[in-house]
Amino acid sequence: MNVLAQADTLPISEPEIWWFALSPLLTLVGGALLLMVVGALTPQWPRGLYAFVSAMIGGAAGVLAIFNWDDISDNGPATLVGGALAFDTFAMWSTIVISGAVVLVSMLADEYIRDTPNDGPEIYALLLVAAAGGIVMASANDLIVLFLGLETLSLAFYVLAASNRRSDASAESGLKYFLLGGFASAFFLYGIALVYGATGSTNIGEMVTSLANRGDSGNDVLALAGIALLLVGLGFKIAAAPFHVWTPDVYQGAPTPITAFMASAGKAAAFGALIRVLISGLPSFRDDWQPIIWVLAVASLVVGSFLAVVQRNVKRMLAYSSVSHAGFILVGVEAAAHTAGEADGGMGISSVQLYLLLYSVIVIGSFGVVALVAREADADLSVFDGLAKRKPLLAGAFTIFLLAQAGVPFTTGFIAKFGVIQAGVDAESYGLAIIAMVTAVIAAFVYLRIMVAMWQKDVEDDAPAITVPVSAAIAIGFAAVFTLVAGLYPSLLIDWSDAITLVR
Amino acid sequence: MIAAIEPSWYLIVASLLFAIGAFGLLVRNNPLVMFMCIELMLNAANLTFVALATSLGDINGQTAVFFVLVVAAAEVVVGLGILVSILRRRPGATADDLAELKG
Amino acid sequence: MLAAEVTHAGAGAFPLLTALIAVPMVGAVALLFTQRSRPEFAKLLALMFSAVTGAMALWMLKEFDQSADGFQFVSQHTWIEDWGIGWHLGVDGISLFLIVLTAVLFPLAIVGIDPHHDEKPYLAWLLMLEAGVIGSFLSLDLFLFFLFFEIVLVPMYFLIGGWGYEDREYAATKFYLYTFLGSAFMLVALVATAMLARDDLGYLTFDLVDIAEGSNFAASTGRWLFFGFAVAFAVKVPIFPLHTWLPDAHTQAPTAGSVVLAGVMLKLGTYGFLRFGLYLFPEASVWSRSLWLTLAVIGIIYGAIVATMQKDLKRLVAYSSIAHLGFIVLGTFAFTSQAISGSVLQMVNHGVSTGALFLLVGMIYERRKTRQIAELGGLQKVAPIFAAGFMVVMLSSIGVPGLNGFIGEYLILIGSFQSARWWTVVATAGVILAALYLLWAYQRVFHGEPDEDNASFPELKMKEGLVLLPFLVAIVFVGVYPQPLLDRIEPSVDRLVAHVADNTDIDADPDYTTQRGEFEPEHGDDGHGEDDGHGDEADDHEEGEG
Amino acid sequence: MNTTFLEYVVFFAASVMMLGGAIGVVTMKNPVHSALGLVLTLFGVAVQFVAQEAHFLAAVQVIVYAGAIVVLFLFVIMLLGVDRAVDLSIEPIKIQRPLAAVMAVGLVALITAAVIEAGDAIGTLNPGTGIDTATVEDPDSNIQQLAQNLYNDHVLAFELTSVLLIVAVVGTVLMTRKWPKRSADEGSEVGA
Amino acid sequence: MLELVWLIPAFPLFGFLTLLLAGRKLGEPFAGLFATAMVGASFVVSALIYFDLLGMDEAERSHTETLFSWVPVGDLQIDMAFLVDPLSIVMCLFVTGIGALIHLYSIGYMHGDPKFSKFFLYLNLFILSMTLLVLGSNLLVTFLGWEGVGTCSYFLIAFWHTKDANATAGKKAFVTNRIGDFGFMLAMFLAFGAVGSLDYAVINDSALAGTLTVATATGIGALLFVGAVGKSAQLPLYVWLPDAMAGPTPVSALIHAATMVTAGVYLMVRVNPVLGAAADWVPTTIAWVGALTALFAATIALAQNDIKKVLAYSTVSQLGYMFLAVGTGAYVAAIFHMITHAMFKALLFLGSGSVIHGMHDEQDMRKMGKLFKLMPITASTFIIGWLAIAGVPPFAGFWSKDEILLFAAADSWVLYAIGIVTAILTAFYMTRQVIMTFFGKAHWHDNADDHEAQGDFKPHESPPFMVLPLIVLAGLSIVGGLVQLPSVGIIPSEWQHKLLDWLHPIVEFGPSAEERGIGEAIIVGTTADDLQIPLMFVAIGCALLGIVVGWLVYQKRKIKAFEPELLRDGWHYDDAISWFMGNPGRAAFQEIADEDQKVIDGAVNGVATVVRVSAGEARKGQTGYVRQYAGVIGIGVVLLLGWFVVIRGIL
Repeated sequence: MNVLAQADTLPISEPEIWWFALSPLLTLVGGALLLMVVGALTPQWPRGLYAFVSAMIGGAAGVLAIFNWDDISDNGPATLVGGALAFDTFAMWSTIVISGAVVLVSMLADEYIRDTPNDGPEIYALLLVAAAGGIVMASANDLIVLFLGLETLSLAFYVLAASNRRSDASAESGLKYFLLGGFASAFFLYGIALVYGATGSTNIGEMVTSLANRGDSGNDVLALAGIALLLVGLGFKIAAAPFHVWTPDVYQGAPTPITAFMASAGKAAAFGALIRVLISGLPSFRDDWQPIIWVLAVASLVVGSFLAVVQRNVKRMLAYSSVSHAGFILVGVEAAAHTAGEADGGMGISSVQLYLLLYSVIVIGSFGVVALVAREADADLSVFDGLAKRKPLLAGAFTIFLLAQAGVPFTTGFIAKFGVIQAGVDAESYGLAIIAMVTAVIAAFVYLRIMVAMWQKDVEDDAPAITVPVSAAIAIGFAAVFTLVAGLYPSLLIDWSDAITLVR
Repeated sequence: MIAAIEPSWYLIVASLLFAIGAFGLLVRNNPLVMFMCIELMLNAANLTFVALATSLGDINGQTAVFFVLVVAAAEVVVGLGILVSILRRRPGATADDLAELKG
Repeated sequence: MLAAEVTHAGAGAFPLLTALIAVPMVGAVALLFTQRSRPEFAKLLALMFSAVTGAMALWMLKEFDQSADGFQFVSQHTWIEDWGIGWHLGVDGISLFLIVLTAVLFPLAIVGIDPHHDEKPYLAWLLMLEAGVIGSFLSLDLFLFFLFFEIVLVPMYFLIGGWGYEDREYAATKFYLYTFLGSAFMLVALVATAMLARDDLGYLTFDLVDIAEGSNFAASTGRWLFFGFAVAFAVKVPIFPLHTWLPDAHTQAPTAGSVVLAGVMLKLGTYGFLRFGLYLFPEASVWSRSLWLTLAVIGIIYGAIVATMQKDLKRLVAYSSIAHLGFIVLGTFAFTSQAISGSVLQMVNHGVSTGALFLLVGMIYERRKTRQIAELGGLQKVAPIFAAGFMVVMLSSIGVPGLNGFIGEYLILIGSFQSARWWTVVATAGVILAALYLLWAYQRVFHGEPDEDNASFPELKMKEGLVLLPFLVAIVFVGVYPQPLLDRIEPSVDRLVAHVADNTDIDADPDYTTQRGEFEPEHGDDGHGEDDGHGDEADDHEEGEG
Repeated sequence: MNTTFLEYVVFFAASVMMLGGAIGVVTMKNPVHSALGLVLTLFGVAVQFVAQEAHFLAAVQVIVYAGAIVVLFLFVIMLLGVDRAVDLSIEPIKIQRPLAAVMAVGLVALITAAVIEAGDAIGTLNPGTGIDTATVEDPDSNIQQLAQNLYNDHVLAFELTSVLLIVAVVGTVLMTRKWPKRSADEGSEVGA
Repeated sequence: MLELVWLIPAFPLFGFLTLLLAGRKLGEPFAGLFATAMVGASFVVSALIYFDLLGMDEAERSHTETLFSWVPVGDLQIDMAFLVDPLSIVMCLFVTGIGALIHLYSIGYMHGDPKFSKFFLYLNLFILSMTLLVLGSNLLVTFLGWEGVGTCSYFLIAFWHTKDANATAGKKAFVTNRIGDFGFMLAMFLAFGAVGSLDYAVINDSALAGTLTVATATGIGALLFVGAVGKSAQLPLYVWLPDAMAGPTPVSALIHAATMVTAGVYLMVRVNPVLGAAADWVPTTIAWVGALTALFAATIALAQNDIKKVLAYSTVSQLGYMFLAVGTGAYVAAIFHMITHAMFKALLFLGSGSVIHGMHDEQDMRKMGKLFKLMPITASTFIIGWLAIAGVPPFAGFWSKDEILLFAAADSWVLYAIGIVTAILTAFYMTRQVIMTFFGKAHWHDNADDHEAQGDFKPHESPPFMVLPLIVLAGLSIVGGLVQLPSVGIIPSEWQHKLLDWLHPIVEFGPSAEERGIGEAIIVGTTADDLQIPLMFVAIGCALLGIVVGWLVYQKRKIKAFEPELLRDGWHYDDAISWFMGNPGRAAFQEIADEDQKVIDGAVNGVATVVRVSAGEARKGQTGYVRQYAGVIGIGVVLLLGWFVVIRGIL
């Protein structure tokens, strides 16, 4: 970012900028620019180099985030750039998750994209920029900034979803995503406007202060209307029922590595934003929005798990299952709501972030396998028939991911679910916790179906050969190992996640 | 303040505009027109921002509108890009024609 | 008062319990690296690992201090500190024999049963299952228990689904989802238990002993929590009417699956009731006992009746399990030393005899490729030794004195009779039915003149006989001389009963030498002794008395 | 007062313009006409801005929206040749129109209800320091204030818009670049 | 010597194990001889212990030999312990004694059977169980034997299991016995709850001491009686015994006549103090059940044509007598009749077996006749048995039956009347049997074609292994009465009531017992006691009446035989039960099993179906039309706004 030009006549006092704190963001955006500019100026790079560079940039952002985390642990959280961004462990955690997703997805995307004329820097640049947008969402301390981050992420996603131009499904998913996303963004923006009117500011910190002093003001209704619309926009992004309708179509139609990115980084960013807005910004209205979170959670759990059951397409199954996972994460949000704005924040936020991290790895792994087995939108269940006989390791990895998604012990999926359930129970949301677990049982049927196909069906004779490129193998392998190892020994992650706080 | 018009009037008019936009998105089949409807909704939001900024006496609302304008521009560019790429392959396709993914 | 834990002298050096879980687990992993084309090597490897586990379990049995009532060989390490979760293992009289049974059953299943295809994954799943089951029995941490309790579903699912019979997919899925549904409630209850206990303890922990000894749940809270646990256990047991997964799973499972399922996995439910139901929620257990007793008794009668009409031999045995486990539940909720000791013993007995029954049914299937009773007949004539083996196992299952099944059943009934009289009366009637369905099945399968298909039924082979032999020895030994088992079981059971009694108004040690039981004579001519009879029993089972 | 009356006139005129244009967007059979309806709305909004002394925004609204965005729309319409009139009397999805009506009416009713309920309280909580309006002495005051706000409090957002524009650029490049035809898999690959 | 009591069961156990491991190698006839030797050894041990006891004071004649602690849990301490006292040793004597004879007989009877050694395996196991039953010092050890004999009975009834009827009969016996066990088990539970122990000593002492409440004693007594009804084939559970004749004849003799079926009587006597302490209705019920069973079974026996079925019903009837005795407080008489009955009924069964053997497995008496000359020893001994059971003095049966009738008369003249009618019927049907088999007209050659040896078929006398036991048993049947001669003037007093004296104090008697209402009933001073000698002549008269009428009907054919179908079919009682079990019972079971699938499993699958169907419907909502998705979102918006604005804001 270049330093702003200053007109002599305008005494503009720019806010202090703490560059290192912004370094992950700058790395990602700068990396995107680098890819585009250098990519444009040089001839076609050697195979896989774009992906490699992209992964390195993502990794670098993650590492920088870890340094920042350390800094926050030592010196406490702060806000950045005039209160526009929060600089806290919550933001850094999201940054790490999203950056990690960039790394893994870049590795997955490599071979996938190499087969298309898109094998240039653009896709990776968009990935990186989307990641930056996601990080802004999760760190935003200002609703306008949040909106801009959301738009950055969304616009990149729209394009990425439609990026496979040989596929009608990809185009359709891109358009659907775009129209619905624009629709939802408009609601979100309108919500920001109304909340702005009611609180006099878009800055979360100022919102909290002004709301705390609001007294007996009639403005509340305006704020409530605004919250309703904010929830629509965020609900859309996190794919909570009934705002999930786009999810299955887009997840199915989008190129599979992109789907993986949406389901991981997209969700992490959206949930980050949701928590920022609700827990950080609107704790004084928690009695109003908490029931809605409850309803959204239940609706997502039920809709996601029920509809997943009747699918034939594996990508759609996973899409619906991601809806039900959103419901699960909302259980954690609901738990956090109970103590929103209080000194002891409870376990909700930590559990949500832990879930997002663990789920991201699982879902990237899952879609990574799908990407290798069924390259296009037509990932019918029958494509997976007998996978265990053809590619035992791949089938084994997929089984691990599916078991993890089902919440089987000794996988991270279980730790994640346990975390949110624990948070929910801690907040005495017993009903929600039970509903969540029961729907998890229904959802388990879906994963079992895929496993049955892989392990117990016979291979179709005319099944095309599956090749497993090295980078994808590394990504999937890492995800599988992580899923198992962190499932077995999660205490470090839990320890870290417990340190997650929101700047106040 | 000099404006005699109650801020709530603006807000109500804006909500009408917003609703018309939303209605249009639901009933129109042409993706371009649907797209325009989204612009209507964004404009409604803008009007709301400005009205509230005026009543608050706070410049931030106006700044927000500025950003929304940029967003709208970027969105249009991207959206039209997607549309073009689709409509080039399938000329005259309506939103309802793009319904292969379902269930 | 019970907090004291006994760490066995000399056992501190070697983490025996951890090894009991780790060895089969390592074996499962090791199997992954064997060659698919060398099944016999895989089998040898699996056998080795399971045999080592078995040997360690037997060594544990030998070293077990039978006079102590606390947990022994305790292994305790922090694991997930922030959530108060520890790697806490221990064994006491209640779990001891279940572990030994598990550790012995698996090598036998590995040696005795041939999966016919894909040996390597089959054996790996089996070993993983073993680790899971042993882990469940050893866990003294709620979280850890849940982990193992849940994880066993996975290998079992694959075993049924991969090596089962015609309807295996349906059965495996049903099994998985049904039991998973039960666990769903348990998970919530389990977390809530820890969370609510935190208020009493002052710190968050999932440690069973800490919570059980230190918490003091309000009655209504405890009941809800107990209910959550109970659902999971009730499905696992299974208690009527949550049983229908069992016949399907049993029928479709490969022989080893059925053996293990009946032998040890169902015990996870009844064991859970003892370890986590009664121990954690004595008040709620006592409060809800009428429900459990009633369901148990219904299960006994109902399972027997339905078993009688089964056409599929495996299904019949499966339904008989429902009846048998009804007895165990009955004993559990009788809260007397005899009944609970009987329940614990019966868990082992049922594992042995029903395990052996499934083994034998599996052998029949191997030979005849059918389980339909109608297609069998006259086997005793062509295979008398086989029939004799079946007969002994069957008699054990019926509960004929001198064999193991009787001892457990009898202890359960005699103990239950003292505190849950009328339920016990009905349950005792179930003993009649057990004879009916098993003998009828035996008659149809073994008696009569063999037809053409059955005339060539091969006699018991040497190898099969050797696999069957330990079962038969156990059946007779326990039937004739159960004392070594009871001596080890009883202190822990007494401790549990005392714990329940401390927290409720149940009398842990009723004095039987004075008059207490009233058998209501039809004449009603004798009313004396009415009052002192009630003091000994739970205050809330008047419905049974009146 | 005259001024006030004038404001009413302006308000209603602008509102009619705005809403009429919006209705035009929705009801016009030809997308070109819809685009023109959009222009009308945008101008209406711009007038409303002016009425609220947001002159700079009004100007930008006209330039960016009417000048750039609508032109882009029209350009695409022409480029793709989709400027055909469509029959709007047919609705293939039966429930759609009632649904849309319910939604629209609900939206308006609820937000209006909220606005009316809020009533005089609007703008009372945490009011700002005031908006400088263009005066004869200082015609740039609004612009200056805006700029100051933009480059001070919202500098990060401002920079983010640049990122947004990068996305737009890269995205458009990606979407509209010509792909070599591949005869083998040309055609539908959409799943059944 | 008393400490060696464990040898009594140990020998048959050893025999059992040996045969189990090496039975086939031993083969015929050594397996049989070995088994016989084992039982014989047991008999010898029993006899030695008997003499040992004989030499002791009455008070010392009780010894508990504990082998090991069997089921110890808390207050429940059950030892594997044997109680040596006059009652148990008497039981042992006749169980092992008669058992040994029947073993011997079986060597001949089972000649040529492919499962020869297995038969003896089961027999030894049976003897083991039976000795455990009688020697057990507590209810549970008895129960072990009780069930053991039941199981052996099952094995042996179904010994020739390839025939469906045999297998069914075996199963029927087992299951019916289990119904009785139900009572037995509950009685144990009740006893444990009441006295904290299952030892006979503790239970009986507590009954004697009066610490056992009437209610408890009533419960224990009544429930044990339920057990006894099952095992001893009384109404209403007798149905299994006639069917049990499907087993080899020695089995019928040993198990279903002499020993096992009398276990119920033994048990009742064993706990007689409890019966004494129980409410009055318990012994009364026992007496009535016994009397009615005696009469009922006798009527059925009138019309049976199967040689063994007659004896089977006769056994039921005689067991009824024993229960009549128990119910009227004549415990000693019950034991006395048990012993004599064991002798003559074993004799009769073995005799019938000999006939069947000689007739090449023909059991229908209508196809026999005039066998006396062909099978003289069998016939002679059978006739002795006949006279004994008919109640002709001085044969054993007369004395025991007479004593029972005396006590019945003392208790109730109605019971006595039933008893005496039964006595007439007994004499009648036994006469019928003897005549149809050994006298009258020979029918066996009419049906020669049915037999294996066609043409030259001729019934023949049995081999020595079979004949020898017949002779011994015949001798015993003659002199058996000596055990307990009545107090009638002409008999020397030191010969009187030997058994009564021997069984004291197991069966209490005397004034103090009378006062407490326990022990042997005291009939001194009753009308019946005064009429003892006349009653004796009445009994003799009745026996002769039955014999004479039988002779007239079947030998002389002066009177037309009266054998209605109703009696032949056993009053249709068995049929009714079978019909009930087979039709409505089975249908009900089937119904429940079907409901399990339909309702309970249906509910489970129904839930799955509901999920699938509802999801399938919901799936249709995901139409693929982007506008509709927007509509869904729009509705969501309105709902959310409604909540926030209306419900939370305005209201």
